[in-house]
Amino acid sequence: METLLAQVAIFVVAAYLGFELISRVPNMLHTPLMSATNAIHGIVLVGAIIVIATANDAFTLVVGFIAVVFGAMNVVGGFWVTNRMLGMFRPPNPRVKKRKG
Amino acid sequence: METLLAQVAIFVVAAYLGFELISRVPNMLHTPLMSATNAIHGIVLVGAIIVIATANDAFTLVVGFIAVVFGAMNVVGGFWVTNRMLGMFRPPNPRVKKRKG
Amino acid sequence: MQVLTFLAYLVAAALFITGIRRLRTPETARSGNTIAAFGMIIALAATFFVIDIDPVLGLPLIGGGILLGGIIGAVSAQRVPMTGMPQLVAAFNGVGGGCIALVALSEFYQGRAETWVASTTGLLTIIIGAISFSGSIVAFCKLQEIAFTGSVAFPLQQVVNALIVLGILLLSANILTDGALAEAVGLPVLTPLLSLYITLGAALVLGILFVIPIGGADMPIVISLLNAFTGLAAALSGFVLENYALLIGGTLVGASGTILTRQMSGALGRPLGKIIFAGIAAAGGGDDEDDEEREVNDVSAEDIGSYLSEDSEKVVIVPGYGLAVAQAQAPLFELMETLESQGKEVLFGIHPVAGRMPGHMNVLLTEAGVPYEKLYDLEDINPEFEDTDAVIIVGANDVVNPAANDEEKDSPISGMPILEVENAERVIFVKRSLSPGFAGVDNPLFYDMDKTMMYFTDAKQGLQDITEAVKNA
Amino acid sequence: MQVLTFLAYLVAAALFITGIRRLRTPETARSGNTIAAFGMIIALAATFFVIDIDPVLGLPLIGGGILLGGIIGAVSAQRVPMTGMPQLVAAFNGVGGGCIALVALSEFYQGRAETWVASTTGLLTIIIGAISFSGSIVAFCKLQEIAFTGSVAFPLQQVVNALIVLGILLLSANILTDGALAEAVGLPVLTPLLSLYITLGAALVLGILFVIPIGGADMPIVISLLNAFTGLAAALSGFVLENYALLIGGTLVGASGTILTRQMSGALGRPLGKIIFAGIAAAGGGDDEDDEEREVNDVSAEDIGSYLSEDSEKVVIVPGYGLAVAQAQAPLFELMETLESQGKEVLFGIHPVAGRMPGHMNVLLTEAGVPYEKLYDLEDINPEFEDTDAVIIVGANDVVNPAANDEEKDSPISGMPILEVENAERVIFVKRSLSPGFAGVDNPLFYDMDKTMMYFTDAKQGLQDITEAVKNA
Ligand SMILES: NC(=O)c1ccc[n+]([C@@H]2O[C@H](COP(=O)([O-])OP(=O)(O)OC[C@H]3O[C@@H](n4cnc5c(N)ncnc54)[C@H](OP(=O)(O)O)[C@@H]3O)[C@@H](O)[C@H]2O)c1
Ligand SMILES: NC(=O)c1ccc[n+]([C@@H]2O[C@H](COP(=O)([O-])OP(=O)(O)OC[C@H]3O[C@@H](n4cnc5c(N)ncnc54)[C@H](OP(=O)(O)O)[C@@H]3O)[C@@H](O)[C@H]2O)c1
Repeated sequence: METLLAQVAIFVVAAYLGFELISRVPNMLHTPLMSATNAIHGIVLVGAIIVIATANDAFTLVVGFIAVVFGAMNVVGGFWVTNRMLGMFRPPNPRVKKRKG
Repeated sequence: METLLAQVAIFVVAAYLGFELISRVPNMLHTPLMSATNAIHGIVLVGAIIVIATANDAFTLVVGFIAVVFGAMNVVGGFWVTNRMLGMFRPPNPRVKKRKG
Repeated sequence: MQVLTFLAYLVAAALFITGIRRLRTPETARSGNTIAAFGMIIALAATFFVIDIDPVLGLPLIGGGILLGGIIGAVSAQRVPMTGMPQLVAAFNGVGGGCIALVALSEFYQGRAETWVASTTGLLTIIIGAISFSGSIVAFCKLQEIAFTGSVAFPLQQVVNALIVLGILLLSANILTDGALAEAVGLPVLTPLLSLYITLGAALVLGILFVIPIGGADMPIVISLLNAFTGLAAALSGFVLENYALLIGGTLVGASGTILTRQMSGALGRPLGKIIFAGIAAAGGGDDEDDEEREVNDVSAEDIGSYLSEDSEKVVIVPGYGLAVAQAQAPLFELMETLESQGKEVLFGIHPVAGRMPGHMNVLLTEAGVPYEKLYDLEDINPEFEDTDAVIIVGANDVVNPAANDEEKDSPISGMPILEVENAERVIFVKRSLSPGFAGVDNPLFYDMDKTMMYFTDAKQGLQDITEAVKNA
Repeated sequence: MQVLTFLAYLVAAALFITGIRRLRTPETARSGNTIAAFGMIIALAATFFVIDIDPVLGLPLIGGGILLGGIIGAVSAQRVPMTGMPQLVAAFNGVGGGCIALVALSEFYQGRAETWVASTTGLLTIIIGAISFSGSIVAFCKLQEIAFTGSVAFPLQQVVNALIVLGILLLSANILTDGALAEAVGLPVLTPLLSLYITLGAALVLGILFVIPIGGADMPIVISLLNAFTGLAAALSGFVLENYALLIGGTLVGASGTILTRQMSGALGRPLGKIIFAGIAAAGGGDDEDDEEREVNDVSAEDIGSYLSEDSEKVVIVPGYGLAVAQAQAPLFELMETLESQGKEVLFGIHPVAGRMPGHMNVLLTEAGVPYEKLYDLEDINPEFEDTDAVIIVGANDVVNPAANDEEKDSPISGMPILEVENAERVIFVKRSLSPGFAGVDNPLFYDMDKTMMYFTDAKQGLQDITEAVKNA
């Protein structure tokens, strides 16, 4: 019970943190942001691995295997494509953006 | 033990959140910020109250009493003076600040 | 040992946070992504230290699964054209949701969801994960134009949805009461596990029905919303598995999806509920042609070329959805270079919802070679129009439509903040016809004979012709 | 019940967060403070629900203590002049630290610090809280000029400090081993509890010795650092008491103090370590007068008045520490009004470390009536100087000293970002003499006969005279 309450507290604080973090990402980077956060929820791959490791019947093994494949797709593909996108965001020449606001 | 670990996690996430929050407060408001956060750590008054409530000897009662006085000073004075300061920050006439940056 | 794994997961979470922090500037963004990926590796490595894997069956299954999934993911990530980004994100989001649902399912199947907390959150995880899975797959099919294109509606849709939700609630109650509910109403055949499978199926159907009536152009919002769902489901499974990397990471993703969804519907000037539930209503509307043949200032590439070359110093380019459809980024880049070689100042005005998903236009243009410091967003470009000689609007309409500011009329884009191109000296539209954009609202600027030049053509060909004309002028 | 209290504390923490969020703009800041105070009330109310208070002894003690402390706090908060803010913050920070230390002390005394986690964090809380208490009180005395003014040094200070730290470490080890250490070295009289009291005393002495060598002008940094300490101690006691409002609130305060300390030492261009440990070294230095009688453009109030009135359109005022000392905010406001009534544009350039604590100058000027949208910070004012006709620098030197940018010389302000007043048409100094400011670095601008006007006077009287002169010009 106490752990659960602590987890709820983590959830609340992390939610606030998430809002602060995301609201500072400029519109220009919203597509990479979406695909990077998308990759982050692939962390559930950890859970899928544990499913296989603790499985003791064929059904669970099959479910676990599909879950691992899905999770790995999500993680690897997500970070990969984000990296590809952000690779394009290098300024060809080191100019500094000046605006009059 | 598990609760402790969860608390460590809360501490870490809250520290990140704190840095995000504070770094967005403009210099103009740093004095009120300092006195407001100062008031917030007066939340330890809660602990001081519990000390008196669970005390069973004179020494603890005395220690608890001093702690309660200190804590109450911190909380009441801190929020009060912050409120007083911020009360001055009202624009006398609703002009919008325009800058050329 | 337990402390070490805990620390590893906490470090992973901290790296996710640091990674997202670095997404604030284009300079640091790429390293941020790398840092987050590094956090993922730490979390995975820590997991391998705490579990006992059966070397005969478990190890090959895990290794093979990661390899298979990883290869599929990497290959599609490497091959996808930048215009196909929305469907790729949808697909990855879908498999992520599926993974979460399956993990929670096996928790139940193995009887590890014992406490009420574990069973409730587990059940919620299955339902949300399944909706996210099937919804994302439908979104993928729509965007890839495999199936369900346009807004697919059928009668009594709302009623059907409500019935499914009711069914899920009843079945959930049965699961959480360990089958007592079914027995009480004389249906002992409905065991908790069977109820679980039916719930899973119902959630999958619900995800499909939720997305099919929504039109393709609104898919980005749907994907972002489903992204928030998946993040939430991941956070929930963090509760069950007592894994802080999952809990914190999932929450961050949930917050991210929520904010992006909100910002998008804000930039569209429409509340979220209207977007989702208006899908069906909107399907009927479409193009109500009320043609009264109004006159426009129809020009040729040569006219534009000579105006740009001779009479303008500062040019702003506003790209829209049509640019992406026509794949005209490269010709646009060439036009920019040509203009700059003639000493003109060229800027780009990027509306938050220009393109097919938020920020997408920036990715497309940087891919074509436009330096990102030329990409100005709404607030930064609007003050620039005043001393701009020519605005070239390529395949866009809604994002520059002054009708959005018309307080008298109540149109789908009312209240949406727009790029105020009408403040510039001259406005040049490059599009195929007078047809309005996604929102179906006619643009009064089209008919401004003094200010506006209309060049009717496909964006790709048109931009090439304009570039030629500028060179020859 | 447990869940309800938990939720109440969590809501309190959320309100603290929301409150700090709203400190981002002057418009929302006041409501933010109210929200945070409301969170405090919720936390206190929740506490009363979970404890059993002895109505004879406990209730009056608690009620009386809160009343007494509250009244002292409220009265001093209401009475303090805005220039006395630094010492008030120091005092409140001190009592907060003391409260934390006492709470942790009684945990030990009542034998509730049983696990190693509880005893370690409890001990740490006592030490940090005590340092924060005595250090803040010394800072208060310095600022209020009750005692320890200037930099108080004594021989072998560093050695003494090191010995005290060593003693605290040994005693702590004894406490955590439950007296085994003392017994092993044949000192059984040193019981854990006795060791605890000695530790407390040693920490108090350490706090005093830490702060007394640091000069009054560096006190804001010390206060901010001690604020971070107190926040950390509060967070630690949140661990022991398993109270999430304390844990989260304390962490936020700790982060706040850390950031402000870092920003201040950044704005001063000096690393934190140098500020703290250079206290002793700096004490010797002081004013090394190397007077070679250089010529300056010494002017009268009338000269300034006629220049302002006749030859300037845009005036920037740069207030510094001397303005606060001279209590000249009201005359400054009057000068602003007079200039504005003559159609001039008047702005204020506020350096981050102008005044006696960060952001303090803003509070002082808004109190005097200056609307906050006229207060420009470093980055915003620097581009304004180019078309400024006159900069009036009142009681400031370091923050406008171009010597900070001189890469050849290594002065205490080297690298500190300054207000680039030398870009303006004319620079007017209002101060009592040619003496440099806190950093003791001479200002080359003083001797610029063409650009600079020096008006030697007390800030208050001088500003009044200038206002008169402007009116009569
Ligand atoms: N980005 C997002 O995240 C997002 C999300 C949800 C909804 N939306 C919606 O998408 C719309 C985006 O606005 P927008 O101004 O970029 O686009 P728009 O208003 O939908 O206009 C697109 C224009 O492109 C033209 N076009 C299409 N194919 C073309 C081609 N091959 N060559 C030249 N022109 C072509 C079309 O006109 P012709 O047929 O005459 O050529 C059309 O007027 C907004 O209404 C927004 O609400 C965006
Ligand atoms: N704000 C903070 O948070 C903070 C923290 C730590 C350190 N500091 C330090 O404080 C300094 C602040 O710089 P600053 O430019 O504001 O001040 P400053 O450089 O210390 O100069 C203050 C000037 O005020 C003049 N002055 C004193 N009393 C006066 C009176 N009654 N009437 C008129 N003038 C008077 C003094 O000159 P005369 O004697 O000739 O009149 C002196 O030159 C910086 O060096 C900074 O490092 C600030």
